[in-house]
Amino acid sequence: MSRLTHVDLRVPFLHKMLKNPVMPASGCFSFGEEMRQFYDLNLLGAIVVKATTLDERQGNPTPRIAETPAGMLNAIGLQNPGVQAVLAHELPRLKDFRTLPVIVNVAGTAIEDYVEVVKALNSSEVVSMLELNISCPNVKCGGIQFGTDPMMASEMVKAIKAVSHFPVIVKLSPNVTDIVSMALAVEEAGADAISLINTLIGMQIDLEKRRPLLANGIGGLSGPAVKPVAVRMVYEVSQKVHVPVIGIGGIRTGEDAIEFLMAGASAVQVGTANFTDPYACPTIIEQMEAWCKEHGVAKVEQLIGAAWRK
Amino acid sequence: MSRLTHVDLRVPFLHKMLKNPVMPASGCFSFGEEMRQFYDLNLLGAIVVKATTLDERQGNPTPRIAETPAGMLNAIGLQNPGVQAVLAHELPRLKDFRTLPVIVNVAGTAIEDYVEVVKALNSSEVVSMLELNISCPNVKCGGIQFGTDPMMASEMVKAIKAVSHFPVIVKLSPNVTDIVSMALAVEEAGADAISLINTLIGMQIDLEKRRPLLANGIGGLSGPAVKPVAVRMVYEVSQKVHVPVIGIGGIRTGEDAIEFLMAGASAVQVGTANFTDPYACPTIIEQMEAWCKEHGVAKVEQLIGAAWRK
Amino acid sequence: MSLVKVLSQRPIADQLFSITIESPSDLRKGYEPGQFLHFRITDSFDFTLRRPLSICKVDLKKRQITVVYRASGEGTRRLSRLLPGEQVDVIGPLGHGFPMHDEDQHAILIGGGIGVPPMVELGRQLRNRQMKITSVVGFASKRQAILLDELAEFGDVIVLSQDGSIGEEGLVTDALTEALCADASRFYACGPTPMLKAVKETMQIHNVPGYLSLEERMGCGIGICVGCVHPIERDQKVTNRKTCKEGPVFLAQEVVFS
Amino acid sequence: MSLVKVLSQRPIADQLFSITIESPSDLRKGYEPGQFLHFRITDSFDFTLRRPLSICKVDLKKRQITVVYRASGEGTRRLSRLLPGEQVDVIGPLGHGFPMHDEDQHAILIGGGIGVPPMVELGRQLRNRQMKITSVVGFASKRQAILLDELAEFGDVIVLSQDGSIGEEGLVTDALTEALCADASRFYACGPTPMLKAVKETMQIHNVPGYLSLEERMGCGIGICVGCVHPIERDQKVTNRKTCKEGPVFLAQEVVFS
Ligand SMILES: Cc1cc2nc3c(=O)[nH]c(=O)nc-3n(C[C@H](O)[C@H](O)[C@H](O)COP(=O)(O)OP(=O)(O)OC[C@H]3O[C@@H](n4cnc5c(N)ncnc54)[C@H](O)[C@@H]3O)c2cc1C
Ligand SMILES: Cc1cc2nc3c(=O)[nH]c(=O)nc-3n(C[C@H](O)[C@H](O)[C@H](O)COP(=O)(O)OP(=O)(O)OC[C@H]3O[C@@H](n4cnc5c(N)ncnc54)[C@H](O)[C@@H]3O)c2cc1C
Ligand SMILES: Cc1cc2nc3c(=O)[nH]c(=O)nc-3n(C[C@H](O)[C@H](O)[C@H](O)COP(=O)(O)O)c2cc1C
Ligand SMILES: Cc1cc2nc3c(=O)[nH]c(=O)nc-3n(C[C@H](O)[C@H](O)[C@H](O)COP(=O)(O)O)c2cc1C
Ligand code: FES
Ligand code: FES
Repeated sequence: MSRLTHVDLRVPFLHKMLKNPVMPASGCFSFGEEMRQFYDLNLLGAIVVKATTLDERQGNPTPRIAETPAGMLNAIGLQNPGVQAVLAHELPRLKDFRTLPVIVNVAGTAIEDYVEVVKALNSSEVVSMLELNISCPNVKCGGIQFGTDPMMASEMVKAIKAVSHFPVIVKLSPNVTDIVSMALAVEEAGADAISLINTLIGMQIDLEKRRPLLANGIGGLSGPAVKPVAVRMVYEVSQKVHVPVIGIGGIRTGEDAIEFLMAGASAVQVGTANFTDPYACPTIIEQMEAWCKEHGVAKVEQLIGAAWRK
Repeated sequence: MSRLTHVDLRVPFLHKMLKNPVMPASGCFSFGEEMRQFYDLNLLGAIVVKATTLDERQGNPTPRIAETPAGMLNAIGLQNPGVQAVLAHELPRLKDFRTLPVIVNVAGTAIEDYVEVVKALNSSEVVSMLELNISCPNVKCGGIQFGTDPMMASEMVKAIKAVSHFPVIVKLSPNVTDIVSMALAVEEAGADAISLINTLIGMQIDLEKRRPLLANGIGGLSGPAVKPVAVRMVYEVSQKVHVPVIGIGGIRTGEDAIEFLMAGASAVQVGTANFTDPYACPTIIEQMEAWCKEHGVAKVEQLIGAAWRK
Repeated sequence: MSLVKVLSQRPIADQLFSITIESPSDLRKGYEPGQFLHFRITDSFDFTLRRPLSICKVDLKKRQITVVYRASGEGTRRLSRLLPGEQVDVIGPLGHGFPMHDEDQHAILIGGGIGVPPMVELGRQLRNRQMKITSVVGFASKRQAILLDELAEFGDVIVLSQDGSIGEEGLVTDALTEALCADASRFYACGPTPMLKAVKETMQIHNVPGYLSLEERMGCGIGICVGCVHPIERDQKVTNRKTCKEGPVFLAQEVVFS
Repeated sequence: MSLVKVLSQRPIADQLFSITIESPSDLRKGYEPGQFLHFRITDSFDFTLRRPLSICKVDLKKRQITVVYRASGEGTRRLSRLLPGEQVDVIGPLGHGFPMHDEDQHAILIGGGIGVPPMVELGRQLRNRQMKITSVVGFASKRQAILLDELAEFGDVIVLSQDGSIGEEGLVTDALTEALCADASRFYACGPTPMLKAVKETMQIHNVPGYLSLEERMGCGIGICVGCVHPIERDQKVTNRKTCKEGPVFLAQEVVFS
């Protein structure tokens, strides 16, 4: 194969053309302010901000973080300043990045909360898509329920689609028996895209204290450890639904990102790797480009679903 | 805390006293013949042999094995010589290990297969317990179904309990929305113990070939990567059921084993670590003993459930 | 990636190491004592998270930073095997360090165990401001005692140990007497959480204002994960604030302990 | 754990390394050319599985084994950074190697790429049995050519390369001519699966019996995981047999290719 000198990294996604398929995962980028010190955010394919709820939340007690083999656990518990503060203080700062879609991750406890958040966001000129977080394992009541029951997920998505001015991406939980049913349910309910996976539910015990290390007990497992589970789910779901799928879970290198594209993802999100290395996203983009050059792939879009069983 | 000079590693398990809580996990020890070259099997708490089906099975095509971050994928597909060959050739060789409970892992496709295998094993003088594998992700029809539906699991367990001369341990799949419901269902159906977890379903893509690396497509994820998921499930299940729980998933050191005991496991199984190091089981036993000495734990049994929320 | 070179590394006490590296950023743009560096241990899957370690000494001219740490777990043990000439991925200095007040006359530096290192750079900067400095440092035992000579350059050093093997037997709070505090205009403390809580209470009684450097488990270290928060009270409202970005140093009176 | 010392390691061609280690077991109890060692790369979580590498040379007196390998992926690349004096966890020799037949007159050793190394120890042992030896070895290009001098000690060496940069341009099967085979009583082959398949077919035509050393991904390497199987036909029945324990060497006529 001849080495290429130029690679087209663009991918179409919900009527937009993304510069490249790489975006940060929600909760691993805050609202972008801190990352600006490390690189030009215009390098990204899109921006995805932290879960936003109706009211301010203080989250869980600490410790909230633990390291695990090839991964980590977190139990942040959706700490965020609430949608009004996000609209007033956080989103306006992203105006400089006009060329990038800004995706707001929406969370809550009951359907009504979610609906209120979406209504509030409708007024924003910065937002271009929503990502519905029905899969956060770290809030006790509600939240995860929607993510594990196809009927409830469907109800939620319908309610949001009825009010949202923006396309709605639904982020699914991997902690289910049948991920394809969940995906089909939310697609049927009107989801414009599906992102998966959120974290697996895990726990670590502090041997000295003889109790769970995280104050919250359980937490969400992320990082390279979960990549095989995520790739499998993307592979299965992307062949069954007609909407685009965003692949998430353990991406740390350009090759990891390409693995997700081949599995059927139209774009990818990078979470935990931002903690390991704040330069993770731009590095992954460079590595994808290098891989494509070496392998004679002129357009990265050609790789989407390349590994599907035909 | 004073350093102890002697630690009692014994744990009671289904009317037996195990020398220590460490046994190999099914499929990661074959029938014991190979491991005898590495250490004296009498060091173990119990022996657990490979999944045995009614008829001989050739399993899946290769590649069957892939390495993942802190883990591995396998898609063996239950290759085994069938129960008659196991009775005739494999089990008799374990007669030398009279002091150890020998646990046979039973697998199949339909309930009738399982029942036939159990009836055949009833005649064995070597076997002392059965482990019902209703959770293998690598056989296409049946198998996994029983492991993900509480009603079917219950039906299966009842059918086996009706014929088995041995206590029945039921091994659960982690690929479910609600592990506690599964556990309660099999306990209610008569399971004498519960072991968890079997492998998570995962996939790896071969970037050069642009298709799933394993010939079978999907495979079972095991190794340290899955430990947080396993610990969480053991912690949740052991507090809800009244039967003992065997903890499995990513155990590589004595501290890992102790983590599972604290989470509520009465014993542990070691799988993938046997591949990383054939001496894994005896090393883990030594490390557990050393840890107990250092921490003033006179009886390892005292650690079971130490991390439960009281 | 931001790789810098390891210049030297040596053990200085039981399981305690001092490592000097090229500074990962231009220190002339400013840095504060109490800020920390965030070390990526290796690029192996073994270490998903970086390890935060406080600045202990800075050599502005040579653009070198020294960090002193205890090899307690897997990450720091691995770090202690780095050799001079090897490269290590470090970001920082990060966070907000100890504010210094030119009007102060006498500052008490309080360090417990691996909370002692940041006191060295702080002491040096306060000394440059002609302040009187008393250091009160506590260790588990003599074998863990570190940086005493360095602190002695700035003023009196009161040493305590839990087993009495060095200095007085006791905790740092035992040395925070009314006599000592009567003369003090500010305190700075870094150490384990129970120590910080006790110090805060003691100094409240003696009516000395000061700062605590908090230790929370960190995800990112740069303010994006919201993992490292501590409850902080401002204007009668308690909010969970990021210790990596708004801290690790906070006004003692603002820090809420449970 | 079974740790042995690395005695030497050096690059011998593009991305190809030769490493000599203390033998992990007493070789005087017997070993066979074609057996392999199973290397644990490091105790990091990065490497759950060991890496199988064939015995290339044995020094019985010094109890040393040399292995020649290509640093192709993460594991072998990491292995190539081991320095003399460091320790490495190795088990083996494992599996069944190449059976030797005293009645043979002339053996053809066929190696492709990293299938060449086991031919060296095999050649040495066959030469000790006074056999005539012809080696036929193929490489992608000259930069990957290895062990030619070693093989030349045992007899003629026919070299091929895919790009013609060394020896003849072509594949090993191009050199397995009727003329060569007419004189041969046995062949031994190791290399990538497509090569083995082609060799089997060619030698069947020329009616020379022989052995193939198979390469499958391994879990345990010791016969417990059933990960490494290959379909083998015996008594008209095809069964998946463990290449790590019953192989990696099988009678060519028994090996089923899809
Ligand atoms: C702002 C700040 C400054 C620090 N400065 C120093 C210093 O100058 N010298 C020094 O010796 N130590 C310092 N520490 C503590 C140091 O970060 C931990 O000892 C270290 O992270 C432990 O890593 P490990 O790999 O050895 O332990 P492991 O137990 O393997 O670590 C597992 C995880 O827990 C975290 N963790 C474990 N213990 C602590 C702890 N005490 N505090 C925070 N996170 C922890 C680790 O960072 C890692 O994410 C500081 C901590 C903070 C928050
Ligand atoms: C019996 C036997 C003997 C061998 N002898 C030699 C030898 O003498 N010299 C030599 O250079 N190579 C030899 N190989 C191939 C060698 O084992 C692989 O190149 C090596 O395992 C690749 O590891 P990696 O970490 O570099 O690659 P990675 O791609 O990182 O490995 C990932 C996983 O795939 C497995 N894997 C990848 N490629 C292969 C392969 N070609 N064969 C088997 N498993 C593979 C690895 O073992 C590991 O489990 C032999 C293989 C077998 C089965
Ligand atoms: C610290 C942390 C916070 C997270 N917060 C959110 C969140 O607010 N909303 C959300 O949908 N997902 C959240 N996630 C999940 C990630 O977006 C992502 O789905 C998951 O971590 C898997 O990807 P990774 O392995 O690349 O981290 C969070 C993950 C981490 C580690
Ligand atoms: C190669 C391989 C084969 C396995 N075969 C079986 C099996 O036959 N029956 C079974 O119940 N579990 C089987 N398992 C699952 C293990 O017993 C264990 O539940 C799982 O691997 C998690 O433990 P670990 O992380 O310690 O490996 C197998 C696992 C592996 C890796
Ligand atoms: S460590 Fe991530 S916000 Fe502080
Ligand atoms: S590699 Fe495990 S049986 Fe061969």
